[in-house]
Amino acid sequence: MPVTNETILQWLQRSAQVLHENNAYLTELDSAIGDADHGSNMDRGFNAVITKIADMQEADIGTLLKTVGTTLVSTVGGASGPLYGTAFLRAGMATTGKKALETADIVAMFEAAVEGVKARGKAQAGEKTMLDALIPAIEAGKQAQLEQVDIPELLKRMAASAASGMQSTIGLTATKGRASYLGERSVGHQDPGATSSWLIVQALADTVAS
Amino acid sequence: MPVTNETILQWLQRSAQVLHENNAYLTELDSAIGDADHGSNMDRGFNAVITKIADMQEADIGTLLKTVGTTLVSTVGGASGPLYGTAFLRAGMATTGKKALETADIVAMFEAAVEGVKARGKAQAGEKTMLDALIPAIEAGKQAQLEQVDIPELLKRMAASAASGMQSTIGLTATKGRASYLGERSVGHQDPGATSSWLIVQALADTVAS
Amino acid sequence: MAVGIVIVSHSARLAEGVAELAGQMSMGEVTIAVAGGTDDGSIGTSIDKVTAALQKAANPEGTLVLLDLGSAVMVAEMALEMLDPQERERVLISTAPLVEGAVLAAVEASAGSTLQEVAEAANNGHEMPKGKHR
Amino acid sequence: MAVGIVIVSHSARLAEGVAELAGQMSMGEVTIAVAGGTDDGSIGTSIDKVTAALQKAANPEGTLVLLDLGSAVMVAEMALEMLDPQERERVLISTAPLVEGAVLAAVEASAGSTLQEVAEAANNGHEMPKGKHR
Ligand SMILES: Nc1ncnc2c1ncn2[C@@H]1O[C@H](COP(=O)(O)OP(=O)(O)O)[C@@H](O)[C@H]1O
Ligand SMILES: Nc1ncnc2c1ncn2[C@@H]1O[C@H](COP(=O)(O)OP(=O)(O)O)[C@@H](O)[C@H]1O
Ligand SMILES: [Mg+2]
Ligand SMILES: [Mg+2]
Ligand SMILES: [Mg+2]
Ligand SMILES: [Mg+2]
Repeated sequence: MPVTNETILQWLQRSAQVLHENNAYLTELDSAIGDADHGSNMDRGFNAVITKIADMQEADIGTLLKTVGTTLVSTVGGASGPLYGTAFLRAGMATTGKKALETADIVAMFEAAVEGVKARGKAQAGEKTMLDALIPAIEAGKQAQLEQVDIPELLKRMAASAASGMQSTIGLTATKGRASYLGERSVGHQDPGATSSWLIVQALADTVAS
Repeated sequence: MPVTNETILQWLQRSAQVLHENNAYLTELDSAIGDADHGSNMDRGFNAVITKIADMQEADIGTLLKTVGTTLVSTVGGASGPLYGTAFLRAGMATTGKKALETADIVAMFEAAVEGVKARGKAQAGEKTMLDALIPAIEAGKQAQLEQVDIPELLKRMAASAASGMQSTIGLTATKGRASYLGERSVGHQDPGATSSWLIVQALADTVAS
Repeated sequence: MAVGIVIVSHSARLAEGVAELAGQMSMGEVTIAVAGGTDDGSIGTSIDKVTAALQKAANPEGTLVLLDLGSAVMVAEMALEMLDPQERERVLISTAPLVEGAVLAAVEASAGSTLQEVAEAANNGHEMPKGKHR
Repeated sequence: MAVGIVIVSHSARLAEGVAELAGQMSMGEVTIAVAGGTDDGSIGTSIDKVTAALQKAANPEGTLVLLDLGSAVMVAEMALEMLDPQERERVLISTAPLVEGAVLAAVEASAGSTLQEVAEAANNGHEMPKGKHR
């Protein structure tokens, strides 16, 4: 069973809801190593997204995701705006014209998104950013693709890897973004962006599972 | 005929008037190599001074000059505030308790003032500042003292040296204050602070002459 | 025409304050456009404000963009990517300190210097003397 | 208590903007007092505002003063000279870039560091990455 444009819409709505519910949590994480706004940034951004996509039931997945990207860039207001904006724009480019995604499309979509984040943030794995959730997720996705598991299982594995990647950020020293201003003192705190990334990947797994 | 506290009061009033009349001129000079506020800075400062000293007919010269200093520091708002403020404070310290100044007192008063400007601004001759008017003035004053000329003549020579020192700033490159941001481009413009310094010294010469 | 200057800051007041300070030194001869805060007025950056500021400051001599914090680089780069290529070539993002760089850039731009010269002047903001007297 | 921070700027808006940006990173744990503009609200500096800000930020750990332009050093030094000697010893005037230095100083101060450490952190503002990526 492929992921349809309808599934993607549901995913985006679920993401908005989950990010709204976790607004205070994400902000708390950001208050330890940043400026205490990641929750409100993401909530504001995805709130704008669901308004924007409310009438897009007929749109293909590429159009949908590109709309998400431009909306996030315009509304998030933090470093995560250009980062998630670029991620969704690249995901949209990788799925242009499609109304349904097979396993390979999903992996390609995530890979494009992660490459976009890397390029935008000039960052790589281990710098205590959202990439530390996203890179393990895409690696798990590729491995699952090799193992030819079904899409719900693939997404479940991606979400699990995002979660453990997110947890691994606790031990890392930030070398990008505001948290890098803390230097060694950033160790011991979970990265807010890695956490929102996990929430978003988890939301897709949950949407497809249900 | 010594310079009395009454003469000093008249000097300060004349300075205020002259600086008021030259507000636009000083600002024009500052617009070429600064931020176009030296005229309004000095006008505002000396306006506050004359209000402050209005009832000080009985005060000794030291008290009078220290009052001028603190008033200028509080009201000028530009680099010239701490500079002229320090100059008048030091002049006041050099004349503490005096109600009349002889030649030596006048020279000592100006010397203290100029040393104050040097210390406050960490500047010396040739940096295209008010010191390029003040240092020649005090040197002329010392020379006149050696030649034992009378006070009006001494002050006349000081004012003339301040004027030529002021003119010499046209050829100088600024290495202190805002004008230094222009580097070599500051050459060809007369320093506003050197100009106000000349006006103030000239005002004393004119007060004593008349 | 003089090189234009764009001030990108997470705070609207900060951006306006920098423009006011730098503008004092350039006597209105330099367009200093600001992009401060988010669209809804909170602390953060706005790509729409950056784009509008780039438009306002755009001119044949080029534009120098100064930023408060590293995270503003990404939004500035996205705004640049949206320009057409000829326009984009005329814009430089400065690594200079915001306030000091903006003042020196404004002075340099008002003298009719090139974009490259204005960018170098901004970088001298690192050496602006503040009490360590030469 | 955390080291206090004083922002001295020729522009009131600039000073407040810097305090708002730096305050975001220190979560109210650090007193960031501002002295911006002249007493009558025009562009310039005010010794009375600097003195009041020094009082507001004063605390046993010390205070770091950050300035926008070199000409603010003189007014800051005069304000310091008016403090009594023990208080004066607890105040340092920073040569760091204003915005970048204030943000890093606020982060460092909120970690409970010493005045010397906060001053060093502010100086790292010169190396704050802005697009020149490490
Ligand atoms: N250069 C970068 N590359 C990848 N991710 C980054 C980068 N800079 C910041 N981030 C991510 O952005 C998150 C912070 O987002 P947010 O709080 O919304 O922005 P800001 O730091 O501007 O307030 C961090 O937790 C981190 O995951
Ligand atoms: N370090 C210094 N030492 C001596 N004089 C200085 C110094 N810095 C500036 N000045 C003088 O101050 C004048 C500028 O005064 P003003 O315009 O009132 O202040 P600002 O530059 O702050 O606007 C200059 O023309 C110069 O003569
Ligand atoms: Mg944040
Ligand atoms: Mg933020
Ligand atoms: Mg001036
Ligand atoms: Mg001024």
